[in-house]
Amino acid sequence: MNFFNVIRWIVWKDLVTELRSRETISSMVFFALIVILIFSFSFSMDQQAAREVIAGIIWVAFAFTGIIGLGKSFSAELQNDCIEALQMVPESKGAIYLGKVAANFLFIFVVEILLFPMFVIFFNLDVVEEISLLLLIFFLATLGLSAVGTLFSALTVQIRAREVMLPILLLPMVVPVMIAAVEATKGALNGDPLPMYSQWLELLAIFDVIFTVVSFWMFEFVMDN
Amino acid sequence: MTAIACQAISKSYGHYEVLHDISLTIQEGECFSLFGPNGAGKTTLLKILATLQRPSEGRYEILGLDGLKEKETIRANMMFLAHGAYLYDDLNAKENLAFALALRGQTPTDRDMKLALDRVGIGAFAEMKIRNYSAGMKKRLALAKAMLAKPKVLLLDEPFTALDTAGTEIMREYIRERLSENGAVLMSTHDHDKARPITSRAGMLNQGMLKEISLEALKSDELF
Amino acid sequence: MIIHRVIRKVQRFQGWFGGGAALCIIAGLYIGLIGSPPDYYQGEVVRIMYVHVPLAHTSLFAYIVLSIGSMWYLWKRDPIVDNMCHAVAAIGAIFTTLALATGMIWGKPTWNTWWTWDARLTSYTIMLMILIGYLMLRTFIDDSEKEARYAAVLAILGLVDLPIIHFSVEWWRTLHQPQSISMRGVSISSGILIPLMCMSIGMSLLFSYMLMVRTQLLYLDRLLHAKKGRLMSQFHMSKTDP
Amino acid sequence: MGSKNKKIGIIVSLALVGGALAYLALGNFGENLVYFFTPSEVKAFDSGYYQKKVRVGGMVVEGSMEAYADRLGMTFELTDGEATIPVTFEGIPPDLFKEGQGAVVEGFWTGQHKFQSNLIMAKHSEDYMPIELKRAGVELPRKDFMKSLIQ
Repeated sequence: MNFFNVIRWIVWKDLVTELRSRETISSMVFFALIVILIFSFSFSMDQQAAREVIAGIIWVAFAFTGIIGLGKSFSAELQNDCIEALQMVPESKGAIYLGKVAANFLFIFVVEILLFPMFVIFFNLDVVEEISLLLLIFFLATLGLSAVGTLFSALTVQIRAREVMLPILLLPMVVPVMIAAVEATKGALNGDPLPMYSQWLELLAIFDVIFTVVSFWMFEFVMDN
Repeated sequence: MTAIACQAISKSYGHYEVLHDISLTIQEGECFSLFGPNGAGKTTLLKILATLQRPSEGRYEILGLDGLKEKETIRANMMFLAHGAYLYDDLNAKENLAFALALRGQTPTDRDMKLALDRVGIGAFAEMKIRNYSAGMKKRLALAKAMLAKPKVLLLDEPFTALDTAGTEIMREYIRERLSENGAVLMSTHDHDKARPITSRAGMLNQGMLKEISLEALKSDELF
Repeated sequence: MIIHRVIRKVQRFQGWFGGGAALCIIAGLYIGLIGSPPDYYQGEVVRIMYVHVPLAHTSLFAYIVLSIGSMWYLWKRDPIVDNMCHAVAAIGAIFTTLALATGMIWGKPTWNTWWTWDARLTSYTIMLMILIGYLMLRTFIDDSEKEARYAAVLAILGLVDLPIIHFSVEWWRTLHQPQSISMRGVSISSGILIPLMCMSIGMSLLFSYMLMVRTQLLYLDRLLHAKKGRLMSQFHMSKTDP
Repeated sequence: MGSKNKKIGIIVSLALVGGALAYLALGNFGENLVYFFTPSEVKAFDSGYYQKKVRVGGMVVEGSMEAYADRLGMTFELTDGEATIPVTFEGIPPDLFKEGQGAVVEGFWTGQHKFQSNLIMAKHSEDYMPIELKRAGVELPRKDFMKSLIQ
């Protein structure tokens, strides 16, 4: 079926161009490293104090880094007006949406995996036991971020002041993701028993489902007149 | 059969009306050339017919399909060679062709792609990244894409810019081939010398208004 | 189209809405600030409620109107519905800001805090941010059809988001007191209820009046632009035509 | 997308969103997402909650308020009708903080089963009535505070 072919080709194209240019991931990683360094300069903390705020710091860094990647996702389509070719695809625009979400999710998730050891080193975290749980939290929250972010990336890239408008529109929408991700990460880093914060994971999953579906249908109106 | 029919199309951006009350009919096997000074609204009209923009007023049909409702079927049978070549800088020529056609639901074989690239004269650069291509080579690659797609309706925005004499001849030959297979072509250009040999009808777009002109008038330079 | 007929019918009574709003708000303010007794627990501070509660209700209503209008626009693509959405977003942003400000002034003497990230406060703040983003977005697009489409998408996403935000902060048991008038009955005595009702009706009428005037304004503005563009291009045409 | 595939898409979407919403509404996990805990819940806290900043809401027990003689602050008791916990508070309480009224306090539940707080927020109910009526003993149809505590 062509619908799934389009998804596959979009993911293939984004991965191949990224592997050849390495623009998105390298700029994301270096940006995030700077954010981490600035945070660790501005709070010189002992381990106990770090526990209270580290979850927030992690997600602020990941959200800003994610916005860089999401912005690049569609601004790359502006070269040679490629976005018009995507608009003229004789197929539901949802296929392009799903392909882009998959690629964006992959980029942001890879960057998070690369960066997390930096947090562990700079803030002296002890994470060995909770690592699989943390990965699950990262997975769910990143999915939510890219589900909404891909839609807004496609929307803002077609207007003026696009670099400013992407965070202005996106961040208020992902407030639930940020709250739930911070609370769950805090719980996992504290070593709390899972039932104390499992509802945040459930909330993340529910957000992912609802927003992927709604953005899937709304993408049609963003890419097509 | 009518390939393109638009009725009373208007388009405005904020204070400015770019297109005013455009009506135009193009039959299958016809090549309509659209002339006009810069900023006359040629590209806007093409983008509306390419289903990229919605007109502020009016409606249009392509191959008898409503342009506001049956966009997906129209797109499958139409190709728009725009000012931007729709190519990715980090992919090579073959990958660009494969990707663009896959989005249209077509899967050309490696041999087909090689043939098309040879035909437009860039077969030797098939494995080279587009980033290093010149503007004329990009235009030729876009033409190769259209050759593989074989659309019933072809929209061309300034098809001869950046092309050398040989490239212009390849482009014209391709347009003749589409016309002989009962396709319809609408192109915007300001180069009447290059366009005249293939034009069946012509129109002048000025300040958003369209006026049809005779082929004889094309030959005299008064209009331009 | 039916919406045009409805608008034309309702607009005949526009003056009644404005007059009614003025009457109700003047009466409500007089009874509320001078005529009504202080509350047994909060004392004089309770009078802020006469402004805060109607503002909060109206701004929530404004967002509901905005999201229904946005869905309608995406469905029917009727430009006047988009004018209505644009109008309601601007008015809604003003009402939401005022509701938050009066809420803070009420919160300090009663709760002992200007602000807390309680469910209702958080969702109202995000609602204001979405409305401001909505109004900003509209200024950055030249093509009015695209502007209407994108704005509608943003409003619908906000509609889905706001309940989840409300939920993700706290589900129940919040610092904010529950609604006084609900299915379970009325828990306000009549001396306080009368000015509150007066103000609520007045504020809703004021909102409707502002909405009508502003929708009309945006609609006429659009017609004017179209006319102007047409005249300009005809003028140029007559100059260049041999 | 053909109209048949579109139909499948709509059905799948509705099923997914419907399922998520149903889980949200019917699942009981909302119970844990509270702005404040009740005294009964605080009493049942295990050691995982010690030294964590939490908020507790309840009624201030009549006659339990005792101000410190030497410094700012006081002790009082907070109840939800079933359990009662002792609270120590340092600072200046709000004007509306009175015995027999609702309050939300922020602080730590210590291992010695005392609540240490440094922020009191007065919670008022959704009941409004003039002071004369209250003095005359008129009661509103429902009990004042508890209904806004447990909806």
